[in-house]
Amino acid sequence: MNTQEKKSWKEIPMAGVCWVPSTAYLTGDWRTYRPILDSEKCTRCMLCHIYCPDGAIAWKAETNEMVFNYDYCKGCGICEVECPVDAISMKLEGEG
Amino acid sequence: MRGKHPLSITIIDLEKNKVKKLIEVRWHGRGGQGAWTASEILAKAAILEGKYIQSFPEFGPERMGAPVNSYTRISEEPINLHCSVYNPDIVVVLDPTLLKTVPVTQGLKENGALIVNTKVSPAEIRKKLDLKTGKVWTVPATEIAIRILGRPITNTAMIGAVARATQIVSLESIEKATNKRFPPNLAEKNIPIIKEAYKEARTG
Amino acid sequence: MILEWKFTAKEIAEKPELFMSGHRACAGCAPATVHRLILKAVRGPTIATNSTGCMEVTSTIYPFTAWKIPWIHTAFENVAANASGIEAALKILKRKGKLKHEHVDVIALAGDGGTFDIGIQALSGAVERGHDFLYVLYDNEAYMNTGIQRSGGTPFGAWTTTSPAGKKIPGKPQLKKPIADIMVAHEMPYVATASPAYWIDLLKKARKGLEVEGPAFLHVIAPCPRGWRSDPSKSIEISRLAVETCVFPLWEAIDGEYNLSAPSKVIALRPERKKAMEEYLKTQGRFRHLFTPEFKHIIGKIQEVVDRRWQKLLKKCGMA
Amino acid sequence: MVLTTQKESKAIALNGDEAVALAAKQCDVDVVAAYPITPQTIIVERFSEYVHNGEVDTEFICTESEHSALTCCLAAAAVGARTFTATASAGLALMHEILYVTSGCRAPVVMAVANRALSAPINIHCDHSDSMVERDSGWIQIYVENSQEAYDSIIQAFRIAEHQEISLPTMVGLDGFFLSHTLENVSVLPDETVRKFVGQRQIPLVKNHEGKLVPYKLDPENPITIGPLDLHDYYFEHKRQQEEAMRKASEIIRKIHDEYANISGRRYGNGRVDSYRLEDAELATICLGSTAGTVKTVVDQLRAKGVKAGLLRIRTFRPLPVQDILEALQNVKAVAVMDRSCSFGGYGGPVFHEIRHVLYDSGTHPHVVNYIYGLGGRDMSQLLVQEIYRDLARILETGKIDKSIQFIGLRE
Repeated sequence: MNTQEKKSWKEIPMAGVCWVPSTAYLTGDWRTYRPILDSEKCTRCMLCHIYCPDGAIAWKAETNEMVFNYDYCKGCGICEVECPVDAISMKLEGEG
Repeated sequence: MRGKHPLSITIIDLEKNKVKKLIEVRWHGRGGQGAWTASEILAKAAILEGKYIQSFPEFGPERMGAPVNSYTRISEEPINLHCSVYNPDIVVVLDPTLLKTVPVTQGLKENGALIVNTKVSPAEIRKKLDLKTGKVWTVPATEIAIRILGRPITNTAMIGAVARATQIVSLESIEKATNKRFPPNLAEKNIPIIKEAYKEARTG
Repeated sequence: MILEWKFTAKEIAEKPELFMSGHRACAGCAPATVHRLILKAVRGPTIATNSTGCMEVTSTIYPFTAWKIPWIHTAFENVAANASGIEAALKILKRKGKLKHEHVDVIALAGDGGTFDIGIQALSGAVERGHDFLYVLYDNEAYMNTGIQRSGGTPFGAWTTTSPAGKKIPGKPQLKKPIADIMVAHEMPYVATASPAYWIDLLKKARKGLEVEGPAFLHVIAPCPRGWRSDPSKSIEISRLAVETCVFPLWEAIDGEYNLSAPSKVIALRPERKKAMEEYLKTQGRFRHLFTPEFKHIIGKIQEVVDRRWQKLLKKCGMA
Repeated sequence: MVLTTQKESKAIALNGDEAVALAAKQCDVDVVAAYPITPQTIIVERFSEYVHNGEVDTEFICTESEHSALTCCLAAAAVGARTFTATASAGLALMHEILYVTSGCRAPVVMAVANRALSAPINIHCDHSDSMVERDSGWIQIYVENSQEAYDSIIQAFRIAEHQEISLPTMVGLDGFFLSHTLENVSVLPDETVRKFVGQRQIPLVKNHEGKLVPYKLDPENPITIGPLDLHDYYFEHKRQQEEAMRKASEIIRKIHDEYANISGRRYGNGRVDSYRLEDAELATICLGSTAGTVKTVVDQLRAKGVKAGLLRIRTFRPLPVQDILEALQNVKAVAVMDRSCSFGGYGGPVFHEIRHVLYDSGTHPHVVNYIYGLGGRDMSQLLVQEIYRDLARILETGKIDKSIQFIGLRE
């Protein structure tokens, strides 16, 4: 949901102070290609996390998993290009 | 009611309605001679005596050597005016060479006073400037300054002469204001200059 | 509270995202990666300020904000003055006992337009006055926010909408301004260049810039797929090629002493590793017109400029 | 009008610039950022002396331009500091962009403007062209009559700007040279009295992106984002908020002025307008700044002649004291509005625009004429003021206006 109910001038903070975190805005629907991770191949080198412009790839320390957050991933493909072990592949959205 | 208004027939004589007890002084000097400082010290001496004052320079780009003016207003009552001085009560000339080039008596009130730094007599100055009315005072300020300070800085001497000629502020207040305005080594030398000029100023 | 240096990949991954997801930079935007990484290098309480530009706009589309830390934007040409005011306020509030924190770092971020061109006066003034702040220039080599117009940071020969690849004048006829050298000439304590491809180097330099007392300047190459007409997935790769071809060598100058950083030092020691400019240029549509028979000679000229500047740098680093 | 007499108060000789610098010092300003420009320079020189002699604990940033000076103040204010700057003429023009940013960010910066003409040709002397240009910039504007009022107004300005209901930058205009460089009697309050009056910087609360109500300042503990991209969906709302703050300011300015009168014994009308012998006046002039003093002197002379003359001085041009103007002029039959700036191609000067506009609602519809005067420091003498009243008398007598807008003191 990227629509916000518009408020009146009496209801909003003064001086244009932002009152919604950007995480409430989902950029995932910009995506044409979806990165798919092969966890078997992945060495947990973290490069995909480091290079992602959108902070859409996180490492879950407890489970040692790389988690792709498709709410924000714009599908740029940097992770695929930079992955040193070819563990990431880009698939057209809507295809299996 | 739009009737006949007094103003439509009367032209106001500003002179007659001049704010009482306001004295306006115009200082003539050259850039760097301290005409503004002189007007300032006189004003600060007057404020010590509980008077209302204004002191301001001629508002131009001041350059060393160029003729410059500054002004002092002293009054028993608050001064509202924020315009130029057109008809000074007192004109002070820091540098005798200005007499040749600057119309120093312009606008000077009929009963006003002209105070000039010069060795020559008041009568000669009166003749030279073709001045029929008012008072003329002279003081050899350059001589006094060179004698005491070793340099021809005449602004403080002229304050002494103004005090003598007009009695608008006491020598004591001028001394206090001078002590405040200058660092001790300079004040120490300038105060004797002021006193000497006060003594040597003459009229005629 | 000073955080220790922890720049291994896993440690970086564990740090919070202070530049939050949901910002609206283009897919494949290297400046966005640079912003994320810079904020991973902070050592404690930090205030950031941006000049007007892509990253300011895409990170704060009202009422949303991507900034987890306190942040201010005021105008285009004055981000260094923002930093000056913030730093001065922090200093005096601390002195008067009105600041809760022991220390607060200040980071100013600006693009090439806001640094090379319209912002250079404020930057030069702030550095001359010696305010303690880190200035990060994310250089995408043109005014991308207004739609790809040439700036003082645009390289020779590059197409932009105001340096079009015309029949008579093929792209930008002038050279890129050596901004980092200009900053070194200010005799400031810390100046460095960085590329997001070499992320550890980038993080370390950002941290050094924060730790040094006084102003620090970090010049980061930041490919813009939209403006460079490049593949969004190649943004990091291109920022690596920039180093490998020596069009954007990595170095740092501490108190005016130049030193090559590892990725460029390798090339200095083994010149055969230096890649040809053509490899870099062909990744970007903005140089496409140079691959025609008519303008092919310009590639040679670009190579000459790059070589000359590289040699000059080697001299400064005592490696010529 | 309560006037403390010379004997009761500690009067010292200060020019307008010095009075401003002293007031800012006594207000314990945290950050001063400024750039020298005639006739404001004395302010930064004096303040530098205070800093270098350890008489004030302030971060003084000597910036490389006025643009950066105001930016520094804005950014420092955003961190929670009390900030002050001063400029004039071209310096204010260079700040123009940031003036809007400052009010838009609701940063309570206080600025002294030593009013000076704008180039070209270059001129260092007084007129109001510089600050009149900025009347729509969202700054509160106070124009003062003398050095004493410059001192008093700077102190009040911090209270006004930093008032939580207002939180707007405030500009105090003092006429270049006529005030900035003119030594006058200034009664100075003890440091402690001033400090107590201005108090600590007040900071309003806002809701941030974490959903918390936090102080409106850049604080790592309670992060906020200031100065975002604000598009057609919300920009208008933010501008409406600014207008609301201006409207509220009117009453608060009066209250703060009253409060200040209690500690100083000095009043300038109701703090928004200052009427002089206007109660039964038929002829009135309206002006801003130091000219009012000269007009008062002439009004006294005219009154001595039996002429029902009066003066209305606008002290706060922004927010415009509409009700005060209507009330003050309700019995007046002919009004001359004096403008020390020109709105080229417009219908008269900016003050005229406002006054005539306000009087449209008056019901009494006095004659209103405009005099453009004093551009580039041209002196406004008593004789010229007298001429204006003579014109007004003629208008009243004949019921006819020859020329609605005139230049006075100009060689034709």
